Amino acid sequence: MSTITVKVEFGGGLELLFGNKRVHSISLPSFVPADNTIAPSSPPNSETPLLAESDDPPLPANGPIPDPMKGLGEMKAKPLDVQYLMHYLRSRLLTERPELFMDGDTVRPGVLVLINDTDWELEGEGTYEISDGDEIVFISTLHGG
Amino acid sequence: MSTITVKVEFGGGLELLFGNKRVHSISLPSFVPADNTIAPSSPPNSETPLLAESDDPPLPANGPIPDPMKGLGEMKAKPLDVQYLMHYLRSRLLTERPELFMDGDTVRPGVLVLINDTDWELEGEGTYEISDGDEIVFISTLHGG
Amino acid sequence: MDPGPTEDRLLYTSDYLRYGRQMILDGFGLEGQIKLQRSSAVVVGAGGLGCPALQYLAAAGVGHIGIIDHDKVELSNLQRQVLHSEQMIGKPKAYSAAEAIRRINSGIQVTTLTEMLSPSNALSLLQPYDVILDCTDNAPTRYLLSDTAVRLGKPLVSGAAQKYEGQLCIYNLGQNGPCYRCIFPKPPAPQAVGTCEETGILGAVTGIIGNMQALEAVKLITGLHDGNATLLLFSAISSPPFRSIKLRARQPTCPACGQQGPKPHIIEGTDYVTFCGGARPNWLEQGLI
Amino acid sequence: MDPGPTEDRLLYTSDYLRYGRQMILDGFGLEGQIKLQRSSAVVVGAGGLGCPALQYLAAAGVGHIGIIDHDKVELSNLQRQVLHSEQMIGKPKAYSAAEAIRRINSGIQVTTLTEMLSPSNALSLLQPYDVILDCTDNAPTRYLLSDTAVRLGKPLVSGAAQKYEGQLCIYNLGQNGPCYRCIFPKPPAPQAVGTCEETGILGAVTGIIGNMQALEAVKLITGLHDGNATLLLFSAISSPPFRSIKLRARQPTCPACGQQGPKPHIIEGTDYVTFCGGARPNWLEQGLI
Ligand SMILES: [Zn+2]
Ligand SMILES: [Zn+2]
Repeated sequence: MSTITVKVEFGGGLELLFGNKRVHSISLPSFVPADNTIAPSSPPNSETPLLAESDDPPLPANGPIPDPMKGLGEMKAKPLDVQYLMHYLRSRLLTERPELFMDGDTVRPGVLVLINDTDWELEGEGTYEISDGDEIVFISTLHGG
Repeated sequence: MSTITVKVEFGGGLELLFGNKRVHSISLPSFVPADNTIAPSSPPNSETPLLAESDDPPLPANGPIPDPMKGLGEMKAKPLDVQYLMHYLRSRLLTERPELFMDGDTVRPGVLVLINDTDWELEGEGTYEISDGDEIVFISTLHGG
Repeated sequence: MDPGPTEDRLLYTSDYLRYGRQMILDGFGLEGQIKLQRSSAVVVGAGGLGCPALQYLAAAGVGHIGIIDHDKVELSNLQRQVLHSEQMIGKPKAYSAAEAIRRINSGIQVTTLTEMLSPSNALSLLQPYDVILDCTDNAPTRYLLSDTAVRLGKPLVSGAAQKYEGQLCIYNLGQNGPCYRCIFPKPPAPQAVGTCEETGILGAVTGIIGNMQALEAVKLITGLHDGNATLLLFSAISSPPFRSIKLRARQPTCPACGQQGPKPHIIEGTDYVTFCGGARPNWLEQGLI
Repeated sequence: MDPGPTEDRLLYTSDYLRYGRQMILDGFGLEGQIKLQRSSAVVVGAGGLGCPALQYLAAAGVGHIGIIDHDKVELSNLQRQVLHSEQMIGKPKAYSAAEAIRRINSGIQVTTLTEMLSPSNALSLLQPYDVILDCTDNAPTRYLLSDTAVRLGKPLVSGAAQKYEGQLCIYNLGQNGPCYRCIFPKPPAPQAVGTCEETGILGAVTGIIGNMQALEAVKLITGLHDGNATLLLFSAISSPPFRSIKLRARQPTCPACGQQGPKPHIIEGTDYVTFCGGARPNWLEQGLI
């Protein structure tokens, strides 16, 4: 099971929800549960690779190539996408007021998602499949002047 | 013989020496003469790949792998570097006042070279070996206010 | 004494001297200066963003400048609102700003409006201008300005700043540029939105964004703009400080600018404060409801 | 009437009101405001870059601001030098700029100098200030300022603008930041150098760079700067408009800041105009030789 590392940046005040840290480097497995279930981990809010550590049974020394979703039950898998990333950020990195980050399955109104400096609407929004080295920015629109 | 494509940008007034065009895409062979000889081409100032078109004799259908420098005489070859690029730009793209671009074997005083948004001094200056997709900027320092 | 307009019947001899430094630029020229002189721009909000924007619009020679602001100058403004002065505390910002830019350039026409922009007056107040600059400080007015710019078919040069950060975008640009609602169809909840008063603002951040707004307006008027709608993000304490974002095109489903045309009465029929989640204490204070 | 300094013995009650918007920022606070109040900055050149820089330094509350300029206000300046006004044409720029920023903030000390900066006075004129802003318009003065900043051990916030482009860099930053000579050891030939007069300048470009200079100075003073020397390139008509460049470290071989220390008498012994290739007609006019 391979790992994808993505640079995540928060701006426009959203960084306050994530420990007042703007830039995060996140490692996630390349295949994840299709229903965006986030496996529990300890310690919470860690930025170490997820790799389904706590749930994976030991692999047999010989045998078929293990299912990347093994240990995640009967769920369907999907390639790592922005929607999963959002759920992961909310479950693992967010430190306060989750309603200011997400609203249902997407970002709350007033937040723009940028994928490699492009509006996510041009990249398929939540369905965008993340590649290693991608840079995803979550930015809140500003109103002040 | 493979080809390397490099994005070249001019700024700070240097673009005036290159047809008032700021951004150029240049294709060059991955191995070039060590003495920076620029093979003649027609038409001059073209931005098409150099590939030693006019000088290369036809290759034998069977035989040893051709020397990438074949047709360039007894000269030594080197990987494409920034110094060769500068000579190439001066010979092929520059349209006026070459003394405002180069001074001997390097850029004239007051010009800064940037390799992928880094001062070329940190990258080996002229000896930096160019990779496909690199972005090289030649910028003149400004004095106005 | 200036002998009056020269044979081009547009510029005075003194104008060649005043604007010469920009008229000799490639792609600008006499033509660009005449375009500026014949053009008009309205700056909504004479605060942190509006002040620098107004300075550079006036200095560049935009022929007619409108200033809309119903606030009065306060001491807490002077940390960033550089057209106002201690002597002007208590005076309407629109007058203070107008006086300041007339000192820079007496050759331009300046119109001041101290009315509060509202759904009932926005169309008529903004209609006379070629370019609209959003230098306001609250979400309801930003939606109102966007809807109005769409209805009037004018570009909206929008700036925003808060804390150490700034954002700049031209909405409703050309045939395909998105409007504010295309990007943000639903307004954020009021508790998600901070104001400069609550969250703070570094003065130079508003200066840089407001200055960029004037620059974009000058580029639009003179034809120097490339026509692409991009979002510029600025963070004064990040490295690199600037980031340019490629934005979506106009959204066919947008209620303001989509293919079906604007919803009937979208402006007159919208209570923008309610749309943005209802009154906030500071909006009350500012008289926005 | 203001009752006077509060128990911190530094700020007046009115200062909390005036600077409150920046004092509530993370990483700024009362401490940042006191640092600003106790600090001093000198702006060399009250022109296109100096005007916006001075505005935001004054508005932010830098306690002592020096303005050095030996020029007089001309009509051709008003297209971009936004502190000057038509009424000030013919007056020294340093006085005009000082009067303008005193209107914004009467609580700061402003010192004006109409002497021409030269190798014989640069050290003594610049010594009293914590930060030096290079807002000048010619190569010889840029080298002189760099050598002086190195000798005095002060950061030099350098801006430059021409046509549609601008550049910003802090030289001599901290222990390892390069000086201007580290980057450009040899000056360009005079014919390779244009001036705003000859090549033109768009006003908002100087505004953006000058504004950034004030911002960098405020960051240096308050400790918000990350300490890395980067070069910011700006082009008003390129996309993206900003580019941040990682610069070389201080050069051991640099005659000004290298390991052997500055060459003896590098400042007093250099004829900077000759060093930069001799007189140009416009330097003659400007009295630089
Ligand atoms: Zn729309
Ligand atoms: Zn040095």
